[in-house]
Amino acid sequence: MSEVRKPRDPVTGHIKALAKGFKYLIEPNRMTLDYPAETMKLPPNYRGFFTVDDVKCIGCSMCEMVCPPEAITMVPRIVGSGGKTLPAESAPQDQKAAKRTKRPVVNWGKCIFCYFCVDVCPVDAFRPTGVHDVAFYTDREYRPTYEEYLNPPEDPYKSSKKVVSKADKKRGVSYEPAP
Amino acid sequence: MMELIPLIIWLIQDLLYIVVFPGLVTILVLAIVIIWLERKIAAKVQMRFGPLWVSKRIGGALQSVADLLRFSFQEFIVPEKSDRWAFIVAPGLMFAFSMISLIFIPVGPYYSYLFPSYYTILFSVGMIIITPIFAILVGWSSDNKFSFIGALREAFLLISYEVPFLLSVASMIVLYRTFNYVDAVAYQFRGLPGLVLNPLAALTLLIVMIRTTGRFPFDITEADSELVMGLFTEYSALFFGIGMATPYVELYAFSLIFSLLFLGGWWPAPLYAHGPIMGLIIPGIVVVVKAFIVMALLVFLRAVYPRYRLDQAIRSGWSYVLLLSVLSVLLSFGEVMLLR
Amino acid sequence: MSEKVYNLEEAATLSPSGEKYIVLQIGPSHPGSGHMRLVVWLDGDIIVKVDPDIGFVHRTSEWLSERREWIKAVPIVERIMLPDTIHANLSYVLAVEKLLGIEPPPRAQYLRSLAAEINRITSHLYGIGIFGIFLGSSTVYMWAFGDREPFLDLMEMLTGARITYSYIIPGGVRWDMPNGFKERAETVLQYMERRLKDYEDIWVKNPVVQARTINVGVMKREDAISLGVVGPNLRASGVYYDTRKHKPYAAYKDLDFEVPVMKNGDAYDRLLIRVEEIKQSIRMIRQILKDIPEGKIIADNIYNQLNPVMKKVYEEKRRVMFPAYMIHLRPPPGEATSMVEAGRGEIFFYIKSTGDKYPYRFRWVTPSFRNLPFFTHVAVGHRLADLPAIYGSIDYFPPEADR
Amino acid sequence: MNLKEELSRISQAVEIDEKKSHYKVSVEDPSKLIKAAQDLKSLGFDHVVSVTGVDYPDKIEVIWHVSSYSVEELKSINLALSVSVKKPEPRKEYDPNKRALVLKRPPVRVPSLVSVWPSGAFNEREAFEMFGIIFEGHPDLRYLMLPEDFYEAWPLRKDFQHEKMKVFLE
Repeated sequence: MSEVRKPRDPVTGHIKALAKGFKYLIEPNRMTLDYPAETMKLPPNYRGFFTVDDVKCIGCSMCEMVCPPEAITMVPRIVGSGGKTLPAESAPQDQKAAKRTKRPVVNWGKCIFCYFCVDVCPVDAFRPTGVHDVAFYTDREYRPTYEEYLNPPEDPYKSSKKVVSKADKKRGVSYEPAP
Repeated sequence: MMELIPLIIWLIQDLLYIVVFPGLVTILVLAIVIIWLERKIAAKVQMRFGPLWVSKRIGGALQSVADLLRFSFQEFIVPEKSDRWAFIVAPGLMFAFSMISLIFIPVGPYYSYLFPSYYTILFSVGMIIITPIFAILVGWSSDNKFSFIGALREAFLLISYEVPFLLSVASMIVLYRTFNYVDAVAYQFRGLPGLVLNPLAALTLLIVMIRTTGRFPFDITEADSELVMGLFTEYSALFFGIGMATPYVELYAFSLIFSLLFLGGWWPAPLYAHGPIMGLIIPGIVVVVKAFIVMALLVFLRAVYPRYRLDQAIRSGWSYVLLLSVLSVLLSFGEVMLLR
Repeated sequence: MSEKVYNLEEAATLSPSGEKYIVLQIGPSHPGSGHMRLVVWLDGDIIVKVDPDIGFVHRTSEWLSERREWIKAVPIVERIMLPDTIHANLSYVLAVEKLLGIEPPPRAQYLRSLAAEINRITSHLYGIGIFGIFLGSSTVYMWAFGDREPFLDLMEMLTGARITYSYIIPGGVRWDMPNGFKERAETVLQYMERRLKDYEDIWVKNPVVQARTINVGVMKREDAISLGVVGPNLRASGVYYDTRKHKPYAAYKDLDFEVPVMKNGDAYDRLLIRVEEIKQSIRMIRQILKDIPEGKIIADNIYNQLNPVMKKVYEEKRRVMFPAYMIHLRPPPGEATSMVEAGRGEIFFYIKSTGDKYPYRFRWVTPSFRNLPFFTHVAVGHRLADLPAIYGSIDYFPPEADR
Repeated sequence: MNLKEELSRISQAVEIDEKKSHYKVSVEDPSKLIKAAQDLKSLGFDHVVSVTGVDYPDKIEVIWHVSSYSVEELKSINLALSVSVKKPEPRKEYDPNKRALVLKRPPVRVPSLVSVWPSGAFNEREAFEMFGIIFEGHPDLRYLMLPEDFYEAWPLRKDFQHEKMKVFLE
């Protein structure tokens, strides 16, 4: 390893360093995204916000059990027509006729996007939404109700130019318009 | 009435002299531009955009203005245990003296009637040398250990780089046989520029410039990974802004001196001319452009270098740089003997 | 080093108020400290004593993990070592696998090594970048952080996340290599090889860097052994020890790689060794991409527990879903240790199970914690300006040390 | 070198499971600990990886995990040196700050091995604050990570009550 350590003589060293800096000054290798003006279109497997398929879900509470930060709570629901669920409060007068079930709700303030819940679901009912960079402004927004959770937060940069990243031999990462 | 006209012209010219070249407006614009340029150059080398969103069409050039506005609306906090008056006055004095030095640096053949002097080189150099003393005062008055260490470092560096600075200027004084910038430029008009005549002195002055204005790799007094913000750790608001701007004013002054002493002054504009246009504006533009190139070169170093350690800087100040400056004086003497 | 050498015994007796010395509190909110405090006693410009005061980001990961199901510790340990999450994850899972007696299939082993080596490159780049900004070079800082980007993109492609991957689970890995990964990885590796030459010119062989780092913060071989430092810092001092070689795990038995060792043990060697390890990691990633065997990515006894829906997902998307077994892991009573060579050094796990649904004792030691003697022993006698050079060169990451 | 033989000379209780790379030497008597450590060091185990306690209902087990950088054969081995000490009975004491009787859980005492292995210094400080193990002979036994209000809380013991933490948990 001694050949790696061999010091370069100062004059060559200074000249080479300055030349390299100058090379990048005239031939910049820009890597950053012009962020809010251009945003990334997330790949399909990206672990961003996710929602649950109301019909597929069987209310087994596995996701609640596996959630490491304990962000998921199961809310009581009753099964309505076509497999869709209704709030438990809207149960008909005849309590026994209502088929009770449970549905998961994620507290976004606690969620760490590990996707354990997505993977533990025996019916594969969770699906990612392809949204990641959302800012919440109130504490209330972190804790959606089940109806809100079914429609997860929208992409705040919908209008900006969507790009995907691509590996580039010269620049490392380059961005091209999303298909 | 008619005899007042020349007086009015002189007044206009003096006003131009103070306000435009090399004066207040230019330094304000240049400071804004050079800070922007510094950030942009660094951003180019570092594979990013740099300041952009403040004024997107012109590449974020108004970012520095926005920063200035932000500084001016911040709260100014005087630490309880600081030396109150010194704390408030010192940054102002530091800024003022670096500005005063500009008055003695003519950028054209025009002699100001307010500051006519045969000894402009000496005056400008003297004023520039005073500024670090107020920097030490800034560090001392803050009652902060980091500022204090920054002040000590400033003092050490001040002493070790003053001598090479004075010697390199002295070598040019010897060479040009004048204490006056205009005559020095005239000398270069007759022959070669000072850069060719005495490259050693030019190199010394460049190094001293980097050191005095705190450019990399001599960014030692405000080494942020050791001393937070160095001298200006306790400052806030506009006073912090002044602290940030002073090195750029000094950089401008140094670059003007450099372009007058080494880069042929206002060549290729005519050497002697009269009137505000030919006598002040055109040569002024030429000199400022040359100075700007020097400044751009120095701010480019930020993108290449980390910083030296204090003892390394002092050691090279007392060895290599001092040797270079002594050699430059000898070279000047030699050339003077030879040319005679 | 100054001529006046202070020994530690003398330094330890100094009064904390320090009448004779300047006592600097570097941190916890200081650009050159990170989330910790270094109490530094200065005699003039010379450091007499350094007392690292850590724990500002102590996140009680041991306490939390002892009160949760086994699988839930995977994201917890990751959050402690953010630049280096795969290794924390891997190390914990290895210990659990030893307790459970599961052996992952070869393809999963290779994928683990692949993720670990990509993560090692990003971790070293992180270290080089922080070293850069500590010495004042914002260019290297930006470059290194920018050049992590292609690798993070690779990991994003593999795992769907950029930093906290949660990629490795007991029995295998969660996602298989997607289509187009090999081509993209090869492009990125070629880019990185070219960039390393740029780093050489502007940073490694820059005369200012050499002046700042050569013979600064020398950790002698004997000291490195007795103080128990780890990772690249240990190898820079001339000790040939790498967990990947000596306690092989994942696919490292099959991979052909060298362990770079330097002998001087100064800050410059510690910088060089990181550059060399990036080169070795590039070499290993090439081998893995070439030799990776086909097959399952999860152990059979876990695969057999998947229900038909999950098996269908596994066949279609090559994604492993968790059987209910994963929630209720109950390793048989016993204790297990595991060691993994992370970017900054060796992670150590000691886990004791009593057959319960929670770990009985969950103990782990991170490399940064074991590199603390650099502050107390090496920095003494240097100048104040050398402290960032030493700090940066050991690639110390405070949250990792605090756990 | 036959490791098993060498180790059994140090202590009677040696567990070795090479397949799981599990090596453990248990010392019965804390007073024999330093001798055992010195013997291990002369074998080539030259640095401490981790020092930790394990809290059992009646005792605390203190484990030093040691390994070797200098001996090639031992580099693959991670050896645990353990000693168990009985916990003193917790007793109620009057706390003037809380103006109430509080349960005091007295610390246990074991000899420090910093004199043998300097690399354990920070680890022993951590074990001290987390488990209440006083390492006798440690040159600088102070709290390392925990703030002052955790004084004598010994948070990693199983009987640790976390009244203060409830706020943070939910």
